[in-house]
Formats: sequence, C-alpha cells, structure tokens
Amino acid sequence: MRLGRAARITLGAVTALILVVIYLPLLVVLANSFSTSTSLSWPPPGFTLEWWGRAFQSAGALDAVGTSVAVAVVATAVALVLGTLISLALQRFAFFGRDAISLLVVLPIALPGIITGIALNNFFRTILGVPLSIWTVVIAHATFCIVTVFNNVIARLRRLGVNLEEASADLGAGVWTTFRLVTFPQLRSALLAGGLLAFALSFDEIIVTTFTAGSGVTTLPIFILNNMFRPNQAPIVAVIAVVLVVVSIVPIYLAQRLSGSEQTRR
Amino acid sequence: MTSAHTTRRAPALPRASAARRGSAFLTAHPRVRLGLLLAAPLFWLVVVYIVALVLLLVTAFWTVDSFTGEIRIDWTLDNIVTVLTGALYQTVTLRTVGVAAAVTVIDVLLALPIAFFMAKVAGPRLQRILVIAVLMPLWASYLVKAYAWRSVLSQDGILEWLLAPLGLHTPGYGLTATIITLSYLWLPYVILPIYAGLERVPDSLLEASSDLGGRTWRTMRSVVLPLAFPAIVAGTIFSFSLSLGDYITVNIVGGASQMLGNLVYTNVGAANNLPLAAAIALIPIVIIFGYLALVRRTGALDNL
Amino acid sequence: MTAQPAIRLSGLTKEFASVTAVDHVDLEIAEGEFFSMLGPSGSGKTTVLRLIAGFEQPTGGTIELFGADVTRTPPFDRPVNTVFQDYALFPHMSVLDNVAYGLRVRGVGRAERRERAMRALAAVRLDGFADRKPAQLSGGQRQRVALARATVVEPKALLLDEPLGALDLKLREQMQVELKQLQRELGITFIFVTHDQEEALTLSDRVAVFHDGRIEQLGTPRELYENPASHFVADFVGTTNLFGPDHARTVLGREGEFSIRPEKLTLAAAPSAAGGERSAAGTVVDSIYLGSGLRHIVDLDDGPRISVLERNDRSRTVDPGRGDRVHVTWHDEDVVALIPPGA
Amino acid sequence: MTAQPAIRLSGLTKEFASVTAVDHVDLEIAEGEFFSMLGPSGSGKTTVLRLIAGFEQPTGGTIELFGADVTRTPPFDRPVNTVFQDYALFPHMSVLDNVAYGLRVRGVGRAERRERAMRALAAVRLDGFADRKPAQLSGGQRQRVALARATVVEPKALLLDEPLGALDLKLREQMQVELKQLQRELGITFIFVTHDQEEALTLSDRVAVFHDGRIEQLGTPRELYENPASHFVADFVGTTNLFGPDHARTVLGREGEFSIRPEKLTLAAAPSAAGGERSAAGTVVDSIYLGSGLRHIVDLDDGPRISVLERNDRSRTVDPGRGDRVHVTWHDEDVVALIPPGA
Amino acid sequence: ACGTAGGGGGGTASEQEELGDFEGSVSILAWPGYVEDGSNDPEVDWVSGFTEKTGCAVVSKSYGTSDEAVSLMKTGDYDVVAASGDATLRLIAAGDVAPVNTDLIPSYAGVYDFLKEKEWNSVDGVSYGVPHGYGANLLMYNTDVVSPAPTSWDVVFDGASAYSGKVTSYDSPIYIADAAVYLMAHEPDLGITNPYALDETQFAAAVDLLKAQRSHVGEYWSDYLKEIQAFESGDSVVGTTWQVIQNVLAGEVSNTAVVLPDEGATGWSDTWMIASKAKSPNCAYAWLDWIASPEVNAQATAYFGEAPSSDAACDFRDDCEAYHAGDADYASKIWYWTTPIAECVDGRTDVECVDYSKWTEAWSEIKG
Ligand SMILES: Nc1ncnc2c1ncn2[C@@H]1O[C@H](COP(=O)(O)OP(=O)(O)OP(=O)(O)O)[C@@H](O)[C@H]1O
Ligand SMILES: Nc1ncnc2c1ncn2[C@@H]1O[C@H](COP(=O)(O)OP(=O)(O)OP(=O)(O)O)[C@@H](O)[C@H]1O
Ligand SMILES: [Mg+2]
Ligand SMILES: [Mg+2]
Repeated sequence: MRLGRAARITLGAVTALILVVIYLPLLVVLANSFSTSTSLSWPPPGFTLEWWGRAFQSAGALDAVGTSVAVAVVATAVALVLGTLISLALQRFAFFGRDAISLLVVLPIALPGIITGIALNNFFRTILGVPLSIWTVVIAHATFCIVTVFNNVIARLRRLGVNLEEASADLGAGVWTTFRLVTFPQLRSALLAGGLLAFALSFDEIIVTTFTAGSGVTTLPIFILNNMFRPNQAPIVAVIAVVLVVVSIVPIYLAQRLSGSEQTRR
Repeated sequence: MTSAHTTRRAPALPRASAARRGSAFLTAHPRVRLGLLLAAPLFWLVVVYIVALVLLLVTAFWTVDSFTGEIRIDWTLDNIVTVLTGALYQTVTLRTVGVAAAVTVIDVLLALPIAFFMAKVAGPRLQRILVIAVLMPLWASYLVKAYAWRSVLSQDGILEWLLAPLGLHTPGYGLTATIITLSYLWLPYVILPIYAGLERVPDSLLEASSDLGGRTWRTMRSVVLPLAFPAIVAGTIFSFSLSLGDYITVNIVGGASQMLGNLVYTNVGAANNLPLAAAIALIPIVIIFGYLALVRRTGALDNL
Repeated sequence: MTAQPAIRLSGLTKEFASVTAVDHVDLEIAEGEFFSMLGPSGSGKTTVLRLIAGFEQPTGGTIELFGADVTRTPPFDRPVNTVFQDYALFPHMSVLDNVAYGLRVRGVGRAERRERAMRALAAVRLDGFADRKPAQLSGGQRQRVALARATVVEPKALLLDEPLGALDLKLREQMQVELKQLQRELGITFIFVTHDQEEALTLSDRVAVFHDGRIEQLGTPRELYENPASHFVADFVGTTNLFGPDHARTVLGREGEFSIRPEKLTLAAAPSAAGGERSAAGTVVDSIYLGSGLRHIVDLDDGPRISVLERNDRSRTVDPGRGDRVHVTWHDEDVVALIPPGA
Repeated sequence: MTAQPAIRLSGLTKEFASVTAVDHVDLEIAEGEFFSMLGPSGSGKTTVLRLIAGFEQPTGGTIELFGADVTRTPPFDRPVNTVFQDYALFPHMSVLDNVAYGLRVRGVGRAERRERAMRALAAVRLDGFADRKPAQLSGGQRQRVALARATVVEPKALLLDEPLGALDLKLREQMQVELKQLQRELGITFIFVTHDQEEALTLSDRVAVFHDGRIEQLGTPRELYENPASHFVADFVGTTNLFGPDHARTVLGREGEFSIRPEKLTLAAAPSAAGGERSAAGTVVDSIYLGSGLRHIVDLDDGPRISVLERNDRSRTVDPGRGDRVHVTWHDEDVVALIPPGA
Repeated sequence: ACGTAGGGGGGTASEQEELGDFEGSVSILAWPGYVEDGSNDPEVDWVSGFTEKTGCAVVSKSYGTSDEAVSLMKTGDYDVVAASGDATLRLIAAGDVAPVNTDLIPSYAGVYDFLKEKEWNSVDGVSYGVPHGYGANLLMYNTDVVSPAPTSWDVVFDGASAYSGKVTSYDSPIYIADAAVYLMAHEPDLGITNPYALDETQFAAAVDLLKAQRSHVGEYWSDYLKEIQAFESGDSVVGTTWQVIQNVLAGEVSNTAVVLPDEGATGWSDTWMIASKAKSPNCAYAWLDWIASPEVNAQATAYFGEAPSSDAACDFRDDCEAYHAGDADYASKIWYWTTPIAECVDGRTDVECVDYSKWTEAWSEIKG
C-alpha cells in the first residue's frame, strides 16, 4: 500500500524501535555470555571466552538440549497427527458439536499453563497412578500443541476446498490414495508451519513441564531454571540461549522459504 | 516407435481389492469417515485433558490433611468459599487481571504498527527478514529473557543508564517491571496472528479507502482495524491467558508482588494444598471461559 | 448412434437443505454426442453434472451410464471423467504427473504411463510442457492439461463444467474450436455446461436449456434459436425483440406472444412493399457500433423499444443517427409465436 | 470539449523489478469522454490506471489532472475515483456505509451523508439494499454499489478497471448499457480498462489499444476497426482475415499486407461481376451456426483459410455445407492495407 | 506409586537392619548443587566416584524450596532426599521417609555432635537421617548505604523505613521464624522461646511485624542468583542472605558485608533421608555414607557454600573459617529450620502452636 511519506517513515521508525527493544535484552544476554561476571551483572566487568568453552563441554546442557529436542519432536509428531485428523473432520463435515470440538482444541493453550500443569500432574499421579516420566511431558506438550497444527491445517483445507480431492476420485483414486497423493502434499507446508510452531512451544515450555516431568527428566528450560540457582552457571545458560537463537534461523528461514514458494505456486 | 504396438484400451479400474471396497464403503458412509477421523483426537483431548481438568476441579471440593499433606475426600465448599471471600484472593485476582489486561493492551499497541508494516508496507524481501526477526527471539529461553530483563531493569542496568541522561529512572522491580517483561515475552505471539490477519486484508480495500479520500490514519481506523479485529482478538488470547497464569516472571522481576499463578503454585508446590490450589485455579478458568465466550463470535478462534 | 444411450437420467432430483437444485430431470444423451446444458446461474447445471460424476448423491431418480445403473457407485468407479471449471490441476505435480495420475491409480507401469501421458499431451499440443508445474502455464494451457488428464484414461463420456469460463475472450474462442475438434477425434460423448448461449450454439449437437432445476427446452441449436418454446428460452438464447399480446396486436396484427430476432429486421427510409414483408415506423434512439455490425435501438411508434442488428457491410441503405425517423421491416415468416407459459 | 484535457500523461513510464510495465505513454483525455484502454493481458492497462489513481509512483514522466501536476500527490488528494475489478467493497460495512464512506472521510454530516448516499444508491437502483452487507449481494449488485461509492463523491473522472470482468455474459451486456447511461447522466470522464474488444467498441468515444506497455493505436472505435494501423490491432480488435505479402499477391493482386473483415465477405455460387468487386474460389470447411449469423470457414484455392460472417436473414443466397465449392466476394474498398511493423 | 488414599501415619516405618546387594541405581532429590556429576561442570563431580565404587547409577532432581521437596517426595519417585529442617518433620509425619540405622553408615561417627539427634532430624530419639551441612540466614547489607554497620535485625524490621524499597527477605513461610527470632529479643513479653513454636498471639505478632515490613520490601528472594544480582545492582541494600552469596559477591564487588546479628538467626541444617518406599535402599544407604565422608562432604558443601558436617571435612576445604564450621558457639546462635507443628516443638503442652499450613496461608497474606 502506498502511504504518505510521513506515515511511511513513522511506521518504519516505530517498527525499527520495536525491533531494537526486542533485541536489546538479547544483546544483554549475548554480552553476558562473554562477561566475567557470573551473575549477569551490568555492565559486564570483563571479557572472557570461558563460558563458551564450558558450555560446549557441559554434558548436562547438551543432555538437556537433547531431551528437549526429543520431547518436542515426539510431541510435535503426535500433535501433527491429531491436529490433522481433527481439522479434516471439522473442515469436511458439518455435524452437531462441531463448535464444541473447536473450542476443545483451543482450550489447552487458552487456559494458563499452571492449570494444565497441575491438572495433568494430579491426573497422572493421583488418578492413574503412573509415575511421571518423559512420556508424561510428551503427552502434556502434545495436548497444547494440537491447536497450532489444527489452525494451520484447517486454514489450508478451507482454502483448498474439495476440488482437488474430487478430481482425484474422478480419475479413479480411492479415499486413501487420494489422501496420500493429493491431500497430504497440499498440506505439507501447513504441517511444516504448524509443526514448527508446535516444536517451538514445546521446546520453551517450562510451567507445564515442571509439573509433568519425572525425576531425571531435564528439559532445557528445567536445566536453565535449575542452573539459575547454581554458582557459575548463569553465563553458560546465556551461551546456550545465544546459540539457540542463532541456530533457530535455519528452521525459520526454511519454513519461510517453503511457504513462500507455495504462495507463488498458488 | 514402440507406442504403435500398445493397444489403446481403457485400463481397467482396480476393482474389488479390499482397500477399494473400503474406499467405496467410506465414500457411501460419510458418518463412518467422520467417526474414524474424530476417534483418536477426541479420545486424546477428552480422556487426557478434559477428564484431568474436571478431576482437578472436583478436587477443589475436597480437603487436605493439614499435617501429612494427604488429600482427603471430604466434600466441602470451604476452599471455594475461602477463594471467593478472602480479601487476599480478591486483591490478587484484581492485580493479576490488571496486569494481564495491561500486557494485552501494550502488546496489541506494539504489534499493530509492526505487523502492519510487515504485512502492507515492507517489500517481500524485507517482509521475510522481519518475520524471521520477530520469530527468532522465541527461541531464546523464556527464563533467559526474563533474567535479561531483570538485568535491564535493575538500578544500574541498561535502562537506567539510557534514561538517566533524560532525567528518568528505571521503574525498578515491581508490577511495572512485570508488565514490561510479560509484554516483551508474549509480543511475538501477538504479532504473528495480527500479521497473518493483516496479510489477508486485500490491498485493494486499503487502496479503495485512500481513493475515496481516506488518509492513512482514517484508513487504519475505519478499514484496517475492523478487518483485522478477529486476528487481534486471537493475539489477545495468547497474551491474556499466558499472563494470567504466569508466576515465574513475576518472581524474577515482580519485586515483592504476587499473582494468581503464585498463589496456585504456592498451594500446590509448597503448601501441598491441591484442593485450595484447584479452587484458586477456578478463577482464571472462569475468566478465560468468559473471555472466550465473549470473543467467539468474532471468529478469533480461527486465527490463533 | 447406438440404440442404448450413453447416459440416461430418470426423474433425477437433488434437494439441498432448502433448495431443489435439480427437479425431476429426465434426459437421454446419445453416444458420441456433443451435448450442452445451458442456463442462468443457479439453474442446476453443475448439480446435474456432479450427480452424473458421482460427487453428489441424488435425493431421487436414477442415473444409468451405458445401460448400467450407477446411482450408488462412487465417483472413482464410474466410467466418466470431469474437466473442472477451475481445472483442479494438482499444483504439486508436474504437467506430466497430472496427466499420468489416472493411469497411476489404475496401476499402469511407469514407462507405459509416461508414454500414454505424453501422447495425450501431444494431442493437446503441450508435449513441450511436460515438466512444468501448472502454475507456470497460462490459462489456456492449463485448460488443455485438464483435458488431457481427463481423456488419457479413455472415459466413455467427458463432463465439462464451464471449462472456458475463466479464459478471456480471444482465448475462449480459440479453445472452443479446439474442444470441438478434440471431440470429433475422440468420438466420445461430451457433456458441456455453460451459461454462454453463443458458446452452446456454436459447439453443440443438442442443447438443454435449464431453468430452476428443470429442462425448459431440449433441441438442436437451430431449433432453440429459431423456434424457442417459451418467453424464457427466446430471451435467454440470443437477444430478441419480444412482443406481448398488446404490441403483437398493434404492430404485428396477430393474437398471442411473439419474438423477432434483431438480425431479421432491417431499417429502411420507406415502408417495404415486398411480398410477406411488413414495416413499422419508429425513431432511432441509439446506434451502437459493434465492429462486425451495428445495433440500432428504435422506439416503434405503436410498439416497444426494439433492437435491430445490421451487418457492417455495403448492403446497408440508411445510416441513421439518433432521432432519425426510420421504417423497420421484417418478413412474416420470421415472426415466431411463443407458447405461453400456461399452455 | 474544453481546451484543457481532463487527463494528460507525458512520457509516463513504470518499471517493476525486471519488467517495464508502462513505457513512455503520452495521452490526452478530454473532459466528459468515455475513454477505453484495450489490450491483452499484461499490456500495462491496469498499471496506467493505478498510476493515474496514485496507487503507484511512476518511474518517469508526469501526470496532470485538469491542468494540475499530480505526479507526487497521494491518492486521497486526487480528484478521481476508482471502481476496482474485484469491487473492493468494505466487507464489514453495510451497503449504505460503503457508499457514504467517501463523504464520511470528507467530514460530511451524518444526515446529509445518508441522504446523498441514498440518492447515489437510487441512481443505481439499489435503494432497497442499503442495509445489506456486500456479501449478501449478487455480482451485478456489488458492481453497482462500487459505482455508487465512487460517484457519490462527485469525482472529476472515474477510473474503471475491468469492472464487468467478473460478471456473466447476460449481466455483462446489461451492465454495459447502464454504465454508458450513467456516464451520459454524470457527464464526467470515464476511463475504462478492458480486454474485451467488443465491450470497448460498444461503449467508448475513443479507445487506446495497448501492447507491451505502449499505445499501439488510438482512435474512435470505427477508426480502429475499419483502419487498423497494424497487424496486431487488426487481429486484436475483432476477428479478421489477414493476407500476408504472398497471399495478397495471389488473391488480392496487390503488394503488402492486408486485412478483410469476415462481414465484408459474401458467399456466392458464381464470381461477382459488379463494379469494384472481386471474387476468389474456395471450399467450405465448416459452417457454424451462431444464432444471429453463420460463420463459414473457407479454404481459398490460392490463399489462406478465411472466415466469412453472414447475417442469419433472408438475404443469404447459398446455404453451403462442408465440402461445397463457393466463390467468396468482396469490394475493393473493404480491403485494408496494414502498415508493416517497421514502417 | 503413592495414591492420595495411600500414605500412612508418622513413624510407622522401621529402620533397616543390615545392608544387602546394591540395586544398581538410586534416585535422589536434593537442593541444586548437592548432587553434581560433572555434567554441568566437569570439574564439579562427586557422583562418578560413587557410581564407580558402588555400581549405583545416580538419577537426581533438584528442587527450589523445601515445600517443593515435600511435594515431590509424595510422588514416591525418589529413594533419597536432602531436606532442610522445615521439610524433615513433614516428611517424617507423612511417612514419606524411614528411620535411618546410623550404624550402617560409617561416616556418621565423624559428624559434629551438635548436629546429631536434633528435633529436625530425629523423632523420639530415632534418627531419620544424616546431617549434610549447615548455615545461617545472615544479614547482608550494602556497606555504602547502610551505616553504621548493623548488628541487629532492626534494620529490616522496625528500622526498615530507612531503606524502604530496598529491603529483601527470604521468600518462604519459614521466614516468619526470622520475625519470631527478632521478637524473641525485642518483645520478651510475648514469651517466645523457639521461633518454630508460636502460639496464636506470638504468631500474630510475627505476622504483623512482617506485614509492616512488607511495605519496605523491594523483593522477596528464593533463588541465589536473584539475590546476588539485586545486591550487585543496588536494587537491594539490606536483608537476609546466605554466606555463599556473600562469597560470590565478594569476588565481584566489595560493598557488601554479612553479619550474624545479636538476636541470633535462623538457619538450616540439611539432612539426607531415605524414602520409606525406597526402591533402592542399599544404594541409598551407600549414598548417605558417601556424601557424609569427609572428602565428598567437603566438596559438596564447599560447592553449595555452607559449613560441612564434620571436622574431618575441613581438611579438604580451606574456607571453613568463613562458614564458622565446627564453631559450636556460633552454631548455637542459629535456630535451625524446623517444621512448625501443632504440638509445640518447644515442649509447651498448654497451648496449641500454629502449624505450617497456617504459616503458608499467612505468608501469602503477608505478601498480599
Ligand atoms: N452444496 C450445496 N448446498 C446447498 N445448496 C446448493 C449446493 N450446491 C448447489 N446448491 C444450490 O443449488 C442450486 C443449483 O446450483 P448449481 O450450482 O447446480 O447451479 P448452476 O446452474 O451450475 O449455476 P452457475 O451457473 O452459477 O454455476 C443453487 O440454488 C445453489 O445455491
Ligand atoms: N506490482 C508489480 N510487480 C511486478 N510486476 C508487475 C506488478 N504489477 C504489474 N506488473 C507487471 O507489469 C506488466 C503489466 O501489468 P498490468 O497489470 O498493468 O497488465 P494489464 O494490462 O492490466 O493485464 P490484465 O489484462 O491481465 O489485467 C505485467 O508484465 C505485470 O507482470
Ligand atoms: Mg455451475
Ligand atoms: Mg489489469
């Protein structure tokens, strides 16, 4: 849209300012990762590379990243399956209770994490009597990740319509073949976008995780929470945060590219 | 050319295989198809989530042995009454809702210009860069960012350093700091749906408005905002609900303040009083349900 | 034409929640016929086509394809194929894969599949585009891919739902010619849905005019145009000048409802005296230059405002301007009596 | 027509990343004119319109509206209004609010605003629909709302970008008539973009034919149709029979490139002997019934395949079938010499 | 697993008579920094040696507050817990931990006597665990701002207004005891003899004192880093602290100091306990012995920043002085965290004391 010059400049300036504010604390984190202060004090009293070296040798940190990735991957996979099924059902059929189900999907993300956390904690331990473990974390995460997949997929389905599926049936393909060869490939980038968001949500979740993680299950946020209390560990956490932010460019960029190329294909 | 030898006969449709019979059956019976689609997710959501939630709420009507900390199934309204009448809970609820509302308003005010710039002003390249720039901080852990704000907001932090020459001071730790930090933490979650919503507003509508004499501000107010409204509401669901349940950020930058999340957390994590915690949890549940009921008709839930 | 029709619809009815989209339609379409369904928006054309293809289940009546009752057969088991209005090409597959899709789901081997798909593409002159994605094609090319995809599996009948609707005018005319040619080559039944009467007339062996879910008239283009059975058909198929009972009496001197096509009228400076011809005086309201012709709008002194279509050639005797007095002339045989709706 | 043009474009140029969408266009449009821009897809018509409206900034050249240079003026300060192809009605406002929007932003009071909007709606016969939302209207109705919305603020010129493109044929013809009528009533300049040559010819006072970002020919409909300046214009505006240098020599006995319109040709059983007339023998390949006329495709013995358009009336002397031998006749004055591209 | 309806009365579980074979793994719940296996810092590792020696793999989880530890122990997922005195009695009462046969733990002999058989680690002469390390909740102040150097808790209570907004307090219900310690000295009429045994009036007085303090509190702290940062940046200038915090701060800035005020102070003495439903009791006993052995104990307590549990351990530390390790006099000024229960821990029988659940409620209300 063509705006007046003043409006353009104002908007651009506001955007730039917000971005500065977004990145300011991250710069502080970056600075801390090189700071000789162990307590994230400002301004950094000195420069050191010690934390970077230690971070990459910290088995605990690396384990925690591994655990977080594992949890996020499984939770995302479950969310992808369930979210896709539910969006197919809600988008392709009209039935009684449809609104209730769409509300049900939104609920786990709309209710504060601490409620989901204590509800599941109580449910697993007290009601079912299963000990908390990595699987209880996965179940909890998958539950609130469904919605991101659901929203992405249902939006895509809405846009796709049923034409392509009808064309496939018309050419002789059965229900399953149609899904495999036509519907699924069309959903792929929506699944990617939803999956990425689900992964990010799970990866950074602390509250629900606190209540559903068994002993010895240390996801990255839990590791960070624990290490914030430890002497000499805070700067290592800063290093991890910096690395994660930088590494995250790759999946975000890829997702952007994929959905971008999809747009030009449309 | 070998093609000359191929007989051009219609290839038979692969009839009567089990899969095909299944397909035919499913095509003729949409209700069965629906049932198959819904079975697994509904089982998951209802059995895992709804049952757990209902059981938690039921617990609110139980009681806890004050010494051993074991839950006893003695039906009582005490917890509910405590929560409804206790001055502590009223104060904290008001404070929490206030913080959540402030965070939501701030986030929407910040998200609108940046989302608008991304969706409607920036070229495709800049747009892509901006999306990445907005998404990237999501990957720096929540805790790390909260601690970073603790550092920024402290008495000799960057903010003080920046503001002092202007004769201003950092707000220090407290509710203001909590609001600032929460706004920061949830901002990307608010920007994304609004950005997506604005992208869906056809450019031609903005052009039509300016064509009819609407200046930039008027176009924003009369055309952009109403059309992006469902997306804005979707964004507020994130910021509002996430703020409503938070207890970690307020611990880090909130100074001496506590919010509903702290009360729930103290009661379940510390005092080991799950029934009371469940009763307190009812407050945000009721608030969120009320909010969802309010915004449902705007179509916001489709924009999350 | 064989004795057994390619398609027979008997009492076909489809009701949606509140609308009856298709209302007891009986129809037989012969093998090898180019058959069009013409009608205004919402008249039920698409619904009939979708019923034949199997995407919708009728609420009543039966559908027979080549003698077999397929009313309950799912779409993937029916020997007909569809060309969709928006083409519905699979955007993630190359042109070749799109065309080969029907063969693939039938289990045809890779090599044969490729060869036959290439042949089908060659038939629509797109063999050079096999590796492109649909998005890299123009509208007309996409339309041809859709045709190739539907014909490669050698259906016994092809269903086309406004396949030219999305094309612009020039391209549309060109594709009409190609479509007709393809049908002649393949020799299979085409069932063609359109709301463009000119297109229906140009292409079809027979046309069914739909109105409110029913067939209003069924016949060859010439029958429909020259002998419309009703007011609705006369008006919908081509432009016409309608004379209600009053004007029929004053201008034509007859009782009833009548129609005269604009191209059957001529303008002259004086009334005609030739045998079988009649004239009426009027005032020119407007003259529109169409390129290949001119359309004169004339207010008849004792009659309605009518339209006269002249060919833009040397035969024109007057070149009237707005406000000129003219005599509109016609031959008695060109006056078509319309059957009143009640009759 | 006043001395000062409503719109003057001088050397107008617009380059996008890699394409030059508009390439040094000079144009003057008079006040009160119905001016059309005609051209194939991608020829730059929309871009010119958007430059005039102010939605795009030119890379070169200037735009004057009524003598004032508005090249740098934002859209909301230009005295022109646009009717968008997709209408761009505000979906969240009622029809009345849509129409009143332009008045509202100008600070017109509620009562006056309502009254003027209702009047504008009445002008397009939609006063009964004031409280509906755009989604509850049909395509034609939406189109009329867009017209009312653009005209209620009394612009000095109205820009219309294929406003009829989304409508179906019957509706389109009807809207053409209404549009023309509206323009006459308002007496303001209309700049109309279309790729439908028939529409352009029917409606316009003058037409600019665009090709690759340039104006290929500018003139009245009759000038364009009867005297196309180039091969491209002859072919794009209406259908025609083109004779390249070879065929011109064999068939027409002239040097150069020529065009003869199908309606200038007649079929006869024998060669014509009349003054100024010439004939060529050929074989009928196809005869297509169009309703108001017949299109015969004839392969000339020493020439190209040509198309002959006959009016469906009593004047036709032969009614040829496929394979019949005929003589195609024309008048020397109907042969139009085309200026070769290089000249 | 342990269900809601499960759980028994206190003290019914009996102690183990002899050791059997090691089970191969043990799961431990402890304060952060108590169970370090080198995964955070390769140089900080006293778990690998244990696993090498016994073959018991260690799975550990750390907790943030004593209350959290109590909750977590209810899950039954842990064999061993390192609990402070404000958690131990609750664990014992709930039957979550079992008596410990100290005869099976050779290292127990070397432990300071003043740490043994205390009300927070024993019930009726039955030992429920092995002491780990101890420390006091000291008063820290910013030497630039707070002068003269305080010797009394007065600066955070009645005199807190001088540093309004920059006072910090420990964020736990057990902090009410700090107020009681202060009142014990300044309001003798209340007759407080043990800050963990408060009757209704005494409790109300302590709560009122804290409510008054609340308006001057800048923030409550429960984590280590937060406190360090706050003092470093000047957001806090006076308040409770741990010795280790001062040690860290001393390395970065030089304007903080700590003091054990005249009134005395609360403090903690942590106890390693064994779950009553331990799945690996033998590994658990081995761990208790291992962690009490001088070298390991020295490593662990030094890393956390507290006094070790034995003199022998000081041979492996050079900072015992700073923590007043083994200084019985100093230790006597510390009121170690003990769970307040209705049956007054000071031995009074004529009144009912306010129990911990009331302390919790009151703490929420104090914070408001
Ligand atoms: N899925 C549906 N649900 C409800 N009503 C429908 C559905 N499909 C079609 N209709 C209704 O049935 C009637 C016939 O529709 P149909 O699409 O067959 O018309 P059409 O002749 O193809 O029109 P068009 O020229 O606009 O394509 C219309 O009134 C339409 O609104
Ligand atoms: N925003 C843009 N960015 C890049 N190229 C553009 C843009 N807008 C138009 N173009 C290019 O400019 C050329 C002219 O486009 P324009 O839309 O003006 O054509 P048009 O004559 O209106 O065509 P149509 O009949 O298809 O609407 C085309 O090649 C088009 O691809
Ligand atoms: Mg249709
Ligand atoms: Mg255009």
